[in-house]
Amino acid sequence: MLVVKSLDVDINGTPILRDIGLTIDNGEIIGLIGRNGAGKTTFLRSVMGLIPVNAGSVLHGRDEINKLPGYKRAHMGFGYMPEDRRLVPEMTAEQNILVPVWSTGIEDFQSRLQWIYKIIPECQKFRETPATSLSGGQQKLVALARALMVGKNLLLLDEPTEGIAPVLALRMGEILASLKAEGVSIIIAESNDAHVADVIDRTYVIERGSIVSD
Amino acid sequence: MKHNYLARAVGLAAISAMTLGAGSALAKDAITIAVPSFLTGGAAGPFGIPAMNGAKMVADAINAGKLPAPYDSKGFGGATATIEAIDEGGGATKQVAEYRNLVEKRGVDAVVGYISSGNCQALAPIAEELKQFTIFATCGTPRIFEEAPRKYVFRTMGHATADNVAAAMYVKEKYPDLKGYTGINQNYAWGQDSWRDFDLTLKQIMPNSMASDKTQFPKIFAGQYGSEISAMSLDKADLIHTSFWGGDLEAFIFQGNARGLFKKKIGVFTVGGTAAYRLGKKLPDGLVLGARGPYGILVRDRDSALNQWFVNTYKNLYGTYPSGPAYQYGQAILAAKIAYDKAGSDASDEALGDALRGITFESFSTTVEMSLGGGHQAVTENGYGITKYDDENGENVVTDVKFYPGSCIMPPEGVNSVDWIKGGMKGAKC
Amino acid sequence: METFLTILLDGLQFSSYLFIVSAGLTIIFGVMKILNVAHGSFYAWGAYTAAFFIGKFSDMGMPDAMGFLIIIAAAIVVGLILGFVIEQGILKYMYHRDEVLIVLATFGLFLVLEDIILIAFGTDPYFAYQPMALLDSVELGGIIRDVYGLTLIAVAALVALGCWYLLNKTKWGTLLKAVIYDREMGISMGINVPLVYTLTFIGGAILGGLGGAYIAPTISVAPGLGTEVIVLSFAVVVVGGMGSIAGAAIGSIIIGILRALAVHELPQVELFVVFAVMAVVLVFRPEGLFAPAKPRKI
Amino acid sequence: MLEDKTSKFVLFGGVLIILAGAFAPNWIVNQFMFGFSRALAIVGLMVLWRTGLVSFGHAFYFGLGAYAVAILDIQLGVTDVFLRLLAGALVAGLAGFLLGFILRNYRDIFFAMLNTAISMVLFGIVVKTESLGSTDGFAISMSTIFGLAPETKYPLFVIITSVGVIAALLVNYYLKTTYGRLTTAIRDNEIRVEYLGFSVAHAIHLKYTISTILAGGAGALMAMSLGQVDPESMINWTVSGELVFVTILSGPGNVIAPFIGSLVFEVLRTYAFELAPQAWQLIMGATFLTIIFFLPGGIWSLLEKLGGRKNGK
Repeated sequence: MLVVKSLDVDINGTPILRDIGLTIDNGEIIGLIGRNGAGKTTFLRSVMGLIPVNAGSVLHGRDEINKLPGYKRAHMGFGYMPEDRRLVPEMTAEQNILVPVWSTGIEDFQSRLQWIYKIIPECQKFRETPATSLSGGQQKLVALARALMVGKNLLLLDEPTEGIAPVLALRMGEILASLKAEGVSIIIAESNDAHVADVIDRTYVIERGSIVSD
Repeated sequence: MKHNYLARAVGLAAISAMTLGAGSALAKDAITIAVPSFLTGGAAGPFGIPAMNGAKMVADAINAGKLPAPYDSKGFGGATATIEAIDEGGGATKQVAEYRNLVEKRGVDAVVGYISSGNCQALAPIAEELKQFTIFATCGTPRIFEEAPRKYVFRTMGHATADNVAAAMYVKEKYPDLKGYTGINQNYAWGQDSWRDFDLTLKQIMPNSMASDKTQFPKIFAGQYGSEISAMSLDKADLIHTSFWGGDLEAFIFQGNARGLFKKKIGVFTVGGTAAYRLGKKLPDGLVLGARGPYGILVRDRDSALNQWFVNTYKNLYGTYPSGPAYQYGQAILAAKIAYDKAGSDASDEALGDALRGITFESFSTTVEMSLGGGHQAVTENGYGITKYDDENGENVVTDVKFYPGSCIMPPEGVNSVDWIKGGMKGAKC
Repeated sequence: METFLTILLDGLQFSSYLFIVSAGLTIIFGVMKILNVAHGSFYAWGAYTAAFFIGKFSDMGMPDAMGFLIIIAAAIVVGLILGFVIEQGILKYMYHRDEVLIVLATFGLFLVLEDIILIAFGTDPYFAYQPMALLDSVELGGIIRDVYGLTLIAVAALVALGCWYLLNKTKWGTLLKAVIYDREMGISMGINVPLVYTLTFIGGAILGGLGGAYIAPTISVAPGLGTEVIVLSFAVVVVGGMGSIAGAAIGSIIIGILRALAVHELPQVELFVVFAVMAVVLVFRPEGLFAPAKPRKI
Repeated sequence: MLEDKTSKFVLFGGVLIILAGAFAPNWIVNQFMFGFSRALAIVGLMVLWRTGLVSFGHAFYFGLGAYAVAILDIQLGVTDVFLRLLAGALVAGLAGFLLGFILRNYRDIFFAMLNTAISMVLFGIVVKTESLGSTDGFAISMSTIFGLAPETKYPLFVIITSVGVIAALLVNYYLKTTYGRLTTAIRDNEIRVEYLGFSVAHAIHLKYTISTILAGGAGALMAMSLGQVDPESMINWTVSGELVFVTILSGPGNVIAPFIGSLVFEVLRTYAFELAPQAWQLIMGATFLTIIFFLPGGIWSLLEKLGGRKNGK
């Protein structure tokens, strides 16, 4: 469903990604594994359309989406969860999850919300809690829920199990497994695939901005 | 019209550059006079533009030989003058840099103008350093010729002391029971000197009236005086002195008028003259109005040939009566003609200075005696009147006009203004 | 007591004027992270446009009450045109550049816009006293006040209320908050951020223009108007917290009242006080007195 | 410290300009004096800019330097050019060093704003204080050199140019030292710099102090070459804007750039003012925008392109 061909990305004149290629099929979960600074986040951001790319192409189905603005990719069903969560602090958990609903005009959002709450019941529990009062791990679950709300076609998850309590990391693994069961396509970027190894269909290893094995 | 004017200024600048490039013969048939005035900023409309209009009108008439006698000879010592308009805005330091360019790069023959006291004070030493014949037209701080003797710098009208001593005398005559007075003046040489002179004079001649301890000195070109008006409204003083001019003056009149300030207090406006023609009915009745000397509305009806020529030609050219700045700039250009006529169009800066130093000449509305500051500072009469809107003709007039001779309101030669007032104004001939 | 009331009213009146202008500045900063020096020009353009047309319509014999309509129309037209042209023509191409560099670009714009005013309107000051004359004056606390000046306080309150409603009670506000907090996440959540930017900039410009248009009847509208107001609004926005409407309100009130107090009691420090407060706040609470909440890091 | 191309070029250029100045008309000498005085401040701002810091308030130090000269002149009658320069640089440098303890903790827009606030405080004080000249400022008497009063401006021009040369050489040398090199590194990743065992705070503090000494010296020289100081043209925020303007115009590429940029600025302003007295700001603003858009490396990068070579970075 998504084909990335020889992607080059610079940030402030410094090359970050070089000649990256990657494919993901419908319902597939792939892992993008590499150390800090290898270029995982940059890759996810460029697929999401958050930074301009210098060369290469991103094909969604048969459509070249390389020049498509980021917000349109969200409308196409791409969901992005950044490593550092980035919940809007002055909103509750549920308000955060619902932001994409207002911007993309999802019609049956109630059923989608219930479906999300079914997979991540924790979010339902603290739906009225202000984002500022949630722990880091809880925020991560909410950020995942938010990405799920819009990410009907493809989820881009940046370090979903990184930096949270081990119990929650395990829990995150379970959630990803249940998403797999639902047939969602996911790219997971991780420096350590310990918690997610089971759900991953294929793995790409990224080093210094290039894919070294797949 | 102003755009035309700009285009013309640029055009003239180009022409003058060509004439300069062509090289000048010994007896010049063309000279360049730089005329700095406010072309931008709040002071441009009420002050800078009329001033420039006055200068241009008089210069054009001189070039064509159309001034009334005794000034009906053609040109400046026979030479045709090109007026180069210079913007006076941007602060004293910028003016200093610009002045150096005028003299050293553009090589102008004379500089005639300047409205702001701050600029004049900064430029006087520079003009001396560069040995450039310069006539200050309007600016008012007395310090210029009191701080140091000048050789190349002249001023063809009275200074702030004259304005404010005359104002105080007028106040004494009109309001002998005055209990207290306060002031709002801009926080630079002009405002500070004006207030100091007015305050010191009243202390001398009306010792029973009290100065307020909260006089206001807002920043020049501040534009909003809401809090200041409140503060003065609450003040016990029953008179407000101001030397505001230009856009600040008009803004203050509007804001004060809307808040009934001038119904409760007597307003003394030493530079109010420019507002009389511009504001029409919006100018409150009963203000004590000065024009920094015998200029503008105060002398409109004087029937000398020179004055009638000035008033009528100006009205025809620009559609309005000439205000103070127009007169003052015209007068300064006239002084330049007198100097050139006497010394010759190819005269050195020194010779031009010698020609102007200490002379007495008949100007458009008054007699000018270059008798102070070693013959560099003019002495003229100065007057005040009370504003009144004339419904019949739909314009402002001034009533109860009273003029004081120059020897009454300015210190004698060699005495510093402040010392003179503090010492009881000795030697004043009223 | 009389003095106290007067200072309070003077202060509030000045605060209101500051707030209307600063609200626009702070919204633009909050959403777009652009500290817009050209905001001073929006103010000046608003004032000029309003004054020009109030004068024109009055000469044509229209009723003076039209002035209020013209003020609003002037703000909207100025905001729409300048906001749109600048955002689409220049700023759009700068979003990926350094924050500080964008500030400098707006400084360049400021210089350009200042002189275009001069070319468009000439150097003569404009007067638009009609709306102020229409409303007459009242005596309050022993001194006469023009009612028009007092309505300024109401207008500021309306602007504050409007901003608060928009931000907290509408779907638009929710999206705006998301963008304010994090532009990238806004995009990832499907918000049309380029459109939000354009609209925000126009909205901010309208507020800047409204500040100028509304104050125009009380001043002589003359060149150089925007230079003073921009640093004052910087002070307001910094004191309250950059990007926060509530902050702009608090900042305006603090600075407005302090300044009025200074004018009444110690006129010499009137200018100094404003910037001293700004510096002190920056030193002790760089995020401003109304810093928005931050989520927990762990 | 003289082995690189830049140093040689600075020395050679300086000598050439001094020699040429003896034959140049006065107004050109003036342009060089104004340009080189300002350039000193720009060199300092360039050092900061390389670190990613832009101060929108260096008119504070520029003004301190200028007013130090004025106050010394009026209160004590000091006219010696070196004493005046020293006083300006020292007063500003001391203020910069002390304020540096606070400012070194600020970045980006906050750094710019705090500098603005500080400079506007001084502006507010000076404008409202009659003994400081309020809006008028002060005229400054002619500078003397070892007790001699020169007949022309040429000696002052020689001194200003020499000061410029010395400052350029010193800063060029500094930029090659370990701390001097910590510029782009700090801008890109402060934490990494700290890991390497350097104190970012110290590095920034030093750069800040250097920039304030230079700005103070620039203000002192400007005051002497103009013969006038006033708050509107020395301290107001628009002056800070102008300084940053010239910095961007010059480009961060080389210590020579500020000198070229300042001269270009001076000439541009003179002609803009002469040709369009009511639209000169428009010309300046448009130039500025053009530089930001199409020439992010400033005039220097243009020269590099034209010269087709990289001059020692």
